[in-house]
Amino acid sequence: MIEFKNVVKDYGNEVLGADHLTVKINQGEFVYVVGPSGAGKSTFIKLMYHEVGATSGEIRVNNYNVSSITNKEIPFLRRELGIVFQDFKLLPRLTIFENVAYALQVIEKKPEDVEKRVNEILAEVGLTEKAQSFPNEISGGEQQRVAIARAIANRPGILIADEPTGNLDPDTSEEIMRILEKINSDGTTVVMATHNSNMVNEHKHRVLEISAGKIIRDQEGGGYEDE
Amino acid sequence: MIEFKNVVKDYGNEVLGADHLTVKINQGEFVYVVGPSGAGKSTFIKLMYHEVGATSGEIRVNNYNVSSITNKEIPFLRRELGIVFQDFKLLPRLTIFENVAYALQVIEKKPEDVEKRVNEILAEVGLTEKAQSFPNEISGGEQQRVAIARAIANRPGILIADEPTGNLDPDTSEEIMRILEKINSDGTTVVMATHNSNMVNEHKHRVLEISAGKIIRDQEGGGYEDE
Amino acid sequence: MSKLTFKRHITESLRNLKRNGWMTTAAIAAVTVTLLLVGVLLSVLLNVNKIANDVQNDVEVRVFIDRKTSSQEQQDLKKKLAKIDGVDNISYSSRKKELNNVVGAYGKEFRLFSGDDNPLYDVYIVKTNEPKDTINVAKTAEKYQHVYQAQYGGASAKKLFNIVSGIRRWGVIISILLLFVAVFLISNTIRLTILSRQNEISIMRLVGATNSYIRWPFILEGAWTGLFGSIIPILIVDFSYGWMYKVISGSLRSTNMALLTPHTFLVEIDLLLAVIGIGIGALGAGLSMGRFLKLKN
Amino acid sequence: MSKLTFKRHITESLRNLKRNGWMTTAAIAAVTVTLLLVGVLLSVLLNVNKIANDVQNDVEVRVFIDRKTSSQEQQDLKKKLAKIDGVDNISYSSRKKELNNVVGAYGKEFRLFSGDDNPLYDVYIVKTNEPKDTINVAKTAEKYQHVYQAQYGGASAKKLFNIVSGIRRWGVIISILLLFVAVFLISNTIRLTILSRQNEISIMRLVGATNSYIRWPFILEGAWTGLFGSIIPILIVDFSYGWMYKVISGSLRSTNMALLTPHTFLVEIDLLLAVIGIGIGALGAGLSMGRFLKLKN
Ligand SMILES: Nc1ncnc2c1ncn2[C@@H]1O[C@H](COP(=O)(O)OP(=O)(O)OP(=O)(O)O)[C@@H](O)[C@H]1O
Ligand SMILES: Nc1ncnc2c1ncn2[C@@H]1O[C@H](COP(=O)(O)OP(=O)(O)OP(=O)(O)O)[C@@H](O)[C@H]1O
Ligand SMILES: [Mg+2]
Ligand SMILES: [Mg+2]
Repeated sequence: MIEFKNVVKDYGNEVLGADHLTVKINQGEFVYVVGPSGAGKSTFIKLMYHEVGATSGEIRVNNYNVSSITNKEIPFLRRELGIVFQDFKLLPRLTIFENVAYALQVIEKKPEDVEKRVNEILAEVGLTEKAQSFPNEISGGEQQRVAIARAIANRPGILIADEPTGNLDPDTSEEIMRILEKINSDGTTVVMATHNSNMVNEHKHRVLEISAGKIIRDQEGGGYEDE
Repeated sequence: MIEFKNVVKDYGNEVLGADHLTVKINQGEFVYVVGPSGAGKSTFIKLMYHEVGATSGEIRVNNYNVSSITNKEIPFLRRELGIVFQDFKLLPRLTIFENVAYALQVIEKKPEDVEKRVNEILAEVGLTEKAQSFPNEISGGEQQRVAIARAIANRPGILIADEPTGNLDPDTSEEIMRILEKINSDGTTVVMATHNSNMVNEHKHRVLEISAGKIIRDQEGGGYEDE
Repeated sequence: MSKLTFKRHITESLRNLKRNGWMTTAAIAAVTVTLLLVGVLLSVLLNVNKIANDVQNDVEVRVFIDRKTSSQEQQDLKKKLAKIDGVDNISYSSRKKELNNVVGAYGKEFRLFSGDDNPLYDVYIVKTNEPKDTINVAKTAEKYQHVYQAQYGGASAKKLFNIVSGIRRWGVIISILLLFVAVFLISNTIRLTILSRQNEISIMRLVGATNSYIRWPFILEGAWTGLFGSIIPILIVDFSYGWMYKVISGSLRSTNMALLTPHTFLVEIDLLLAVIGIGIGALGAGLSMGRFLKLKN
Repeated sequence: MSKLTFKRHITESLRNLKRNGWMTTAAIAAVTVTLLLVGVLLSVLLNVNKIANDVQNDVEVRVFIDRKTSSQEQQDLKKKLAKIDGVDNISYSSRKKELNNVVGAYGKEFRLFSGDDNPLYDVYIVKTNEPKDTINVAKTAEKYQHVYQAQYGGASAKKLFNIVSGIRRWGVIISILLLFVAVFLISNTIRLTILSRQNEISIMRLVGATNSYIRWPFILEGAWTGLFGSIIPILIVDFSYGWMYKVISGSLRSTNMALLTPHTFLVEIDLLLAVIGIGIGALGAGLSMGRFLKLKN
């Protein structure tokens, strides 16, 4: 469950990344966040896991009151989420395997379980052969798939993905979409910011359209553009 | 003029980023490079400006024999090219303005000219208001547009763009496409790796399709997928 | 922290050390050079201090023998002196030799008094085990027959005393300054390596790592850096001190001065270097990270 | 390089310094502490060396006056002595005072000779301008009437000489060691800051910057870091040396020893610190970059 009440994020210099956002996303929903470049999609997403703090308003994610969360609680909030960052954020000195494993190690999983799960998930995104490569040794699309693998590795209750197919060709994007819809059908909430209009139009889900920090459309089963 | 003759790039571990590529791109052409994730599009592009060196074969770009270029000549080769990197490669400690200006300063342009040109080009990509921001203070799509602005700032004879619209919404992508086609009509060669099938299908140009490091299709006015 | 996690942190810290390559090399090199400086200077300063102590705590009693004492009586006196509690050994200096000392130190005019004009006495130089024994030995000796006088408290010139105590004071000041400098430089170097990894730290936080989970590998990395950085200084100090000790001790044999003996001194200084290296490395890392981990993101 | 580009590099280097924030602070702090150590230790060591020189190059000639010389004749002698080339000043020490010196330094038994038994001479202590003048002054004085003897070459104990020359030798070794350490630590710190910016350097090359265009701002940044890092050490050394000089000079007034005079010494040491800071900062930066710029991409 994700709930925003009148959330404002002021970056200073008159830039409102979020301008009185009020929205509720229930457990198990699949939500696209669309809008032009610089509209505030990433800001909306970053507010959920507290990469940026809200200037005012209230944010609730599962049982956390994110707008007044303590420094100590933040890691535990994030462990309930799987996050695909727009810029991937892979650890440069860890191999692909280790990058994915890291997200499982922080929650103190047993090494055997970690290894099994990582191999399983890397196979799913088609990167088994790149397990021992470092992030700077693989292609942009491969990096993006590693970021996705890491986010879904520990079967989060909520998956937050910022532009997860920006560096992927249509076929691979379709693959990824299949994976996301599968985990969604298992009960995981999916929030996905995207520019991929084909995807939004072909796989219909709830669409939140943001422009200049405001939600200007909230349409169940809508297309990429309002018609 | 870009010419590849039997170019091989072996990354080791049996990964051939380029597998006997032979192709010629004439001055003034507009070429799409398409193919699945990890096919070798970026490798093809990186070979042109010697971010990666060829294992064998010959590469000619304008008057440079890239495959046997000296360390001293590399910067001068790159000054004849405008390059949009897949991962943007903005200098994190420079503002947006300074990032674009840097590409002009290295060729010792006069400060007045630099300032005029940077403002002009930032306006063209719609980032005038972000001129004094730092790269980590702007959105992913905005960063991508800065990378494009920097690449075209000094009016290069050849523009090489690796996935320049991966983080842009369809409208902004369209804008960028318009800019690229304009500079192409002024005589600039444009080589653009992309996953954006709508773009390739709507703005028809020569298409090079790469798969597993090989060119499997070279079609004037082709679509994103072979039909 | 579970045993599993701790093991993971250990391997992780060593792996990071290896993967950081040049950064690690530069950090270890900085620690090495700093500790080498500390090791060498402290060895010198502590020995200067020791020698200054030796000079000031001279364990020597000078027993002046009456002029008319026969050779046999002198021998008897020597035996009696040797029996006093706390006496270590006894050496003899004739009045002629004593005068030569004066001439050597104070000028040729004293030559006038050579031969029978010599106003000085034959002297037994009695070394005691402890400085405090000198008082008792002197008092006892003075009561014996044929003893003209017994003096304790160093025979060296006062000038020397002043210089020595000056050196000692400065030595202590410089040692303390030096230790501060070493602590600062080592922790600062570790800080530089961590500053350059801010980005990694923030990614770790973004994927759900707690502060302590992030901190430990860095702390261990700091400790390793300190440990590896202390190896060369320890080896150099150990070998070169052993060698110096042999050379210098030879020329100090005839004096009451001595260098610190290697087998205790080196253990102490080795421990000090290792502790500074490891402790400050780990502490420096732990503290440097505070700032990045406190950020609320 | 055009003037325009150079100006650009200067502003760029200062801007980078500012934007690197904590990295810059840590680097400047490391340079500050290193140079502070160098400044303090070198001040001490160079002065110890100076004093050792003063002791060894004693510019004192002791002119012993015949016993039967009248007070008037002594005055005349003094005037004649003052006229010898190279003489700086003359002081008088009576035989009684001379004996006291001996008693103070060499033991109470010399008390026996006080009063008319005193075997010593009244002495004129003639200071010369230069150590080498002492020979000539002594030879000339010896020919004068009422002069029993003229001695040159230091009145201090030989023991002191040995200690002093030992201190001096160690001082030189330590100074050289210290300078090496400083050079290494400063260039290593600069290297650490550059290592963390590899990524930026490779981006600069990718957008067409030549190696020298990339290198200059980093070299200037290194130089600034060194310059800013040398300011505090220079100020501290200047002020504290000025103060120490006053305190210590007072107690050295009666001797032939003196500290290095601040207005020449401090200029030298300030220059040294600034040169090490700026020079090694710039050089360290330039050399550290070599590796990244040589890569063929
Ligand atoms: N530095 C490297 N070291 C080893 N392998 C590499 C390196 N760079 C790329 N590769 C491999 O070479 C292949 C081609 O990579 P390239 O980046 O050219 O793909 P791409 O077509 O650009 O893919 P994408 O669409 O995902 O960006 C991939 O399998 C990749 O893992
Ligand atoms: N750290 C920051 N400091 C200042 N302004 C920021 C910061 N982050 C984002 N902004 C601004 O806030 C606005 C919204 O940014 P956001 O990243 O949310 O956009 P977005 O919708 O994700 O765009 P894109 O599709 O390009 O990724 C933009 O104008 C951006 O420049
Ligand atoms: Mg975004
Ligand atoms: Mg690519």
